[in-house]
Amino acid sequence: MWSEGAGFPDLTPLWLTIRLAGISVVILLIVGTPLAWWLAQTKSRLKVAVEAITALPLVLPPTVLGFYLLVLLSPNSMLGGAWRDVTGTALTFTFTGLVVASVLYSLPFTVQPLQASFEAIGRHPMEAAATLGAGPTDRFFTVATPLALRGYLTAMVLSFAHTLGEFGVVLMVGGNIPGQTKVISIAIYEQVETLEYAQAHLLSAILLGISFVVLVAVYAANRRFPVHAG
Amino acid sequence: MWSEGAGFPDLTPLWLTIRLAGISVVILLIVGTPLAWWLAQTKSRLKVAVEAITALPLVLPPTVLGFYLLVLLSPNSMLGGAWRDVTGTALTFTFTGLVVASVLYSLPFTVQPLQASFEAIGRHPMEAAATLGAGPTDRFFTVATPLALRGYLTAMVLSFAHTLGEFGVVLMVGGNIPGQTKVISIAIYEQVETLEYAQAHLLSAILLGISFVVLVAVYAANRRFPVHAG
Amino acid sequence: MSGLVVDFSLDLPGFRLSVAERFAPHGLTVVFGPSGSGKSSLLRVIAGLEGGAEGSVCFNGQTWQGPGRHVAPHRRAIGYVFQEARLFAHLSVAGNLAYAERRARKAGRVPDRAAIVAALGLDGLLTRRPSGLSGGEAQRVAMARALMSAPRLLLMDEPLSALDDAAKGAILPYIEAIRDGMQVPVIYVTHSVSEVARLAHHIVMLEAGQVRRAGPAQDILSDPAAAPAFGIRAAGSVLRAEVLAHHDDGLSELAVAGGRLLVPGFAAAIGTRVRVRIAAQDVILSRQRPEGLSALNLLEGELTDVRRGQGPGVMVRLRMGPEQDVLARITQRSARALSLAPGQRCFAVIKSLSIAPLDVGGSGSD
Amino acid sequence: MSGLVVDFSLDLPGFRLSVAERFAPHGLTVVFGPSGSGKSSLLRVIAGLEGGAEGSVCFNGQTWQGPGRHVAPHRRAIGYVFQEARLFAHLSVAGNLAYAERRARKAGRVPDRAAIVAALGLDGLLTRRPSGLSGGEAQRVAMARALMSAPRLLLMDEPLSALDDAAKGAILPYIEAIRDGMQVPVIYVTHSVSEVARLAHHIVMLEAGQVRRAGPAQDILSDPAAAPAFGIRAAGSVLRAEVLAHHDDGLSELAVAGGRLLVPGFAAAIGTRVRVRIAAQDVILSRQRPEGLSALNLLEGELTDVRRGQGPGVMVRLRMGPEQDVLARITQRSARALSLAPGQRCFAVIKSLSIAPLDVGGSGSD
Amino acid sequence: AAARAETATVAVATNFAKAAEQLIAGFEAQTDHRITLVTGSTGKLFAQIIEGAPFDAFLAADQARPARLEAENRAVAGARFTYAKGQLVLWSATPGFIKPDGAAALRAGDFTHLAIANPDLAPYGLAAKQALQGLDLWDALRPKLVMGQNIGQAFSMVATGNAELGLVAKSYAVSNRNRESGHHWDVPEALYDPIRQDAVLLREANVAARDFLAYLKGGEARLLIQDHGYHVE
Ligand SMILES: Nc1ncnc2c1ncn2[C@@H]1O[C@H](COP(=O)(O)OP(=O)(O)OP(=O)(O)O)[C@@H](O)[C@H]1O
Ligand SMILES: Nc1ncnc2c1ncn2[C@@H]1O[C@H](COP(=O)(O)OP(=O)(O)OP(=O)(O)O)[C@@H](O)[C@H]1O
Ligand SMILES: [Mg+2]
Ligand SMILES: [Mg+2]
Repeated sequence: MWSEGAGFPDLTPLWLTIRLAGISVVILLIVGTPLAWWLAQTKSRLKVAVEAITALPLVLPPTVLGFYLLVLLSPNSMLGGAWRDVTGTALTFTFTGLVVASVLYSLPFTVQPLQASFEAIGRHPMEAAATLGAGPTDRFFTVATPLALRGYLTAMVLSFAHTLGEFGVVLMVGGNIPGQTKVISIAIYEQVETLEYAQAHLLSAILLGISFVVLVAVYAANRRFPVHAG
Repeated sequence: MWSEGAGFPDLTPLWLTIRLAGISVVILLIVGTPLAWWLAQTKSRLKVAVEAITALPLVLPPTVLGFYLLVLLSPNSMLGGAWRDVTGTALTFTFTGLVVASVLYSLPFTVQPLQASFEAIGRHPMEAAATLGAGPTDRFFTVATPLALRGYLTAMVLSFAHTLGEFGVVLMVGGNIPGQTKVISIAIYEQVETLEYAQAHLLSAILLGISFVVLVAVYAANRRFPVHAG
Repeated sequence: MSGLVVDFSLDLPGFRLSVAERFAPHGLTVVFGPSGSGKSSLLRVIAGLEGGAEGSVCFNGQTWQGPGRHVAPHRRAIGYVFQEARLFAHLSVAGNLAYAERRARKAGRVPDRAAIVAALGLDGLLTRRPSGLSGGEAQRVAMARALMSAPRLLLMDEPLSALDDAAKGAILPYIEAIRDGMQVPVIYVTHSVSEVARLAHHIVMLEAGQVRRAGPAQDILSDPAAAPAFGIRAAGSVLRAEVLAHHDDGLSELAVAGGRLLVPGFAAAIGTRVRVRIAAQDVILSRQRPEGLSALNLLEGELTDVRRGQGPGVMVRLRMGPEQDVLARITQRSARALSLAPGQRCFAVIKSLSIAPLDVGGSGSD
Repeated sequence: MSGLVVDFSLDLPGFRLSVAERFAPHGLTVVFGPSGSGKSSLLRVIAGLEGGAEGSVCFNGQTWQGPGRHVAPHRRAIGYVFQEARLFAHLSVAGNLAYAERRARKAGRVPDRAAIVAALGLDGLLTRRPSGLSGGEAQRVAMARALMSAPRLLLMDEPLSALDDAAKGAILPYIEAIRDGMQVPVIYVTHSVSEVARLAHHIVMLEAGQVRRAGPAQDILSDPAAAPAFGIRAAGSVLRAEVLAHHDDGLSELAVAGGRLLVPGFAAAIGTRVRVRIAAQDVILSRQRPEGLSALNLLEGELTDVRRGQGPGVMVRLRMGPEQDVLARITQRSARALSLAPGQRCFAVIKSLSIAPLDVGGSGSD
Repeated sequence: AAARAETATVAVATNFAKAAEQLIAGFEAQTDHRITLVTGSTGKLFAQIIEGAPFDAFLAADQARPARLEAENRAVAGARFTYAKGQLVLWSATPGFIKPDGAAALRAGDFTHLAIANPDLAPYGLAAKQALQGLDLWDALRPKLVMGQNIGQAFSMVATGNAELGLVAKSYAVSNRNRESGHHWDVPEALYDPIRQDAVLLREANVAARDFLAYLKGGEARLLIQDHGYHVE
């Protein structure tokens, strides 16, 4: 069964995936950072509930979450309708929709490690920065962020890898449209489903290879510029 | 489409899922802790590669990973064959196989947060414990573990939730056998696919509700017994 | 309304700090008190780091904290040397200093980097990471960093505790220069009596969260009643003096009420007004003028009171002139043997070398 | 082979520590040296915390480190007070103490919890979290924790640096009791000259990673050549003495070579042999017996040498008996005025109160 | 090819994806139209169409969902037709495992797992269930059943050797790569309801889609469909 010759696979889904994962990670960091920071700082009673809600997208099977997102983002819905009115485009079956879905689905992988590492910093370095004249934004970027680098690393690796591999949500919301929403995970899935095993192995190998190289590079960089805990 | 009356759904998959997630998390902690600890301590050149490999299971689409696990764990394979010779049971289409698959798939969610929080402890508290007569195992459990509680929390929440929701791998490796390997995520998926939306909503709501309660309880406990960073 | 005026209370679990005090607008105020008395907490409130403090903090007419008002710490232009170094682990020593400098410059204040680095002996350390510093090195960097923010108010929490005397000797003149030259008020927590004696213009004594005494250093250090708080050995008096001459043999000559003093030489122009602290511990009393002693200084004054404390000592006060007293701590036995009584004329015998450079401070501005 | 014998070198980036030294098997050895000289690193090597150290460390005949051998820190039965408190953040104060106690008991060593808690004044703090402790409180807890492991060797890195004199006064007797009573050798890093003077049996002076001097405290403190390293004010001599009487007026009388000394009273049975330190700073010289002074102590001896240092002072040595010297630090001007020269008989005038209780130590065992 | 060239997106049930690829190639060779192929499970595609997916035609794996789309006016009325009839085979990856009579192999029970598609989800799963019931083996074999969510997954379970046998679509068993390996037995059609796979036109205005559906009914297409293991009407 492993013997079939395979033409070189179409790599469009790969580039699409990398774009999706890249954009998602950037948005996740932008959205997740303030949320994680708030969670790490707040003494509000809401905190526990928000923490729990942040983890909930994980609990639903991806396809099911995808189904609910499909309903939620559809132009027939309030949200999707409003989006269409404003931008003129739909959220479902578009790349934008994929990004929205990925972000929602991977949010816990960004927020949780960030929050943990923000909490680990404690208030001492931030107080020191404040007495040196650094305002909240300033010290967030110049003290909290570098000290939480390990958390950012974890967050990025988990969300990037998860976005690469995730396909249930994306399949549902994106509709598997070649060149637009057909990401590599769907492509491999499809090949396995249609018994194109050789093609599937090849694409998987490419995906794993690229991921491995990226991950090694990221970890090696982290190793070179560590923050000494003591 | 929301109108179909729904009998109260069969909850067997739910209990099965909770058992699976529970057992997986326990095994993940047992397996992930020494791995994370080693990664946090080692200066070996292998570290970067192991870190990258640990994250790789995430990159493959679950169904595809499931497919490869099916190949890997099959009684015809070396691993699955050896397992069958030793235990007399197969790894595929059994609950044991599901656990193996879940553990492999969720490993990054356990290892990464644990490693990050072990690294954040630094060597000072461990040195202090050593001078007080605590050997490596002793101080690991009495100093490193409590100081890394936040990391354990993140690891447990992410892996538990992920095991609840994950179904691509489980489906392939488990074979969807009611009462044995048919977990709730598969059940909900089935209902969505067969347009049993009302049932799907109900099961999803139950799953979300239970998860929310569990998560709130976990976070609230964490809040009550925090470790002050400073 | 210049200077720092605080009037607040702060409740921590099991501890209440309540301070209403006007700090002098310039010069250095030492906050002194036993461990756990609230010294660090006081600095934290002044810096705006204790959200729970109720009351007011005003600095140079600006309300930093008051009803419905709380100026954020980073807008207070303070320099804070924390009790622990609190260096930024992700920056080198130079990076830590630059962090402060950049923000000071943005706010229009310009620190003298070269002078600070030199005063704190950091030249060899600039490229180091905080994790590779010794305890004393880290403390020096922390102090340099606070100075690099060119603050308008300097809060220092035991900044020299991890340093040896030689390092202290190198750093103290720099702190004195700030105290005297830059018109930056300094609030300085220390347990070291010699630092109190050398640096303090003002002293605030805390005990269990309350101010027990506060006032000019001169008054408090020469008040026998306050002595036990510092440890009896810190008691002493501060005399106003004027530099008369610098001699070849390394001594400087000062005019004080009641006579002249030879002290170890120090740099100050003839005519400069300075303060000299004389530890009660170091004074020997004599009813007649003693001869043939190695001690060079002899001041004559009128004995005003003899006060018993606990233990074998008594504290004797000689008046040299208006508000110019010398305290002597001697044994009861000696007091009896010399039949000391108020109203007598007495000589205070003081070794030149016991007035070590540490105790020769600038005149301050009050 | 009892006691601690080290012979190692340790390379840190930009710093090399190289020590070959035999530490006395009992008593307290003070490690003294400027900031960054390698004191903490030395303790870390002894504790087994510096993997990079090459050489040997032996304690009481056991090889802790040697070729192919490295006994893990937790098997060395040491107590280590780190320069920073390093309390366990997840445990209360009581939990921190119990952590040490449990492991000590398992190893068959039994600490005296009540005595330690009392000596360090921790009664009110036991339920606190480390994050709610003041700097001095944390330091006391750290010290208590190290003592709770009932160590066979105690390493203390500036354990009292964050404490006021009153707290030191409460804790020092306890350290002395350990030093003298429990036969636990103590290696003690400090910058405080008064701690050196009070506690040290032995002194190891480090400079830039090298031992510059090492030996009995008595020799080093009375050696004029060593004085500058401590700061000139620490120079002094240690006399062997015997308690003769305790007087009603709070003074104790001691017999020393060259006469008798009245010192502030302290508790010790008549006949006990003690050591008394006399700071060179506190001694006035006189060619003839002076009269009518408040100072009660007059020791007569033979002037053996006059030694110029830098600055305006000279160090004069009076020999009272074999190996019993008194050092006096006076000005050159006085030395000239008194025409001091070796061979003369001289009187040392010493105020009783300048021999403060701090400087009256136990006799030690050497 | 007088008609104006257009593009259409056609959603196809996964089991028919291979055949659809070749059909599209054939179609595109004859016209200037361009067809984009989207595959997925029938249930998923249905939900997406309900939520406004930009599909112009839908080739389902069953009849129910196209009918429902038609009933809900989401599909062009009257354009629905059966483009293929699936066939069920018993298949094993091990040559010779299935004796000439597959029913006998099933009865012998000389295997630990029999893979089928989920009867609740996949038409082939339902057919497999009916066939087993027809053979009176359903209850006996239930403990040995493992289920994929669709026929592809069921097939994978057999292909990887985890299940010795599977009741799968003939289209899978006869696909190019499986002709030589494995061995299959055609389940008698009497044992299960016909697996009619219906196609519907979703957007009347799309000429390309309409033409493609018309092409499916043509002789060339029918041959190709048959070649993939389906019957045609
Ligand atoms: N990890 C390291 N990397 C580089 N240099 C180091 C490292 N650790 C210590 N040093 C250097 O080694 C020297 C000795 O340090 P050590 O901590 O032993 O000094 P110390 O005598 O205890 O000083 P202090 O009194 O200031 O605590 C210092 O110059 C310090 O900067
Ligand atoms: N977060 C807290 N929770 C409970 N008590 C606290 C907290 N922070 C400080 N305290 C207590 O408040 C008191 C004052 O603390 P503070 O740090 O101001 O003392 P300090 O005078 O600086 O002492 P030290 O000289 O030992 O540093 C101490 O008794 C301390 O235990
Ligand atoms: Mg403090
Ligand atoms: Mg040190």
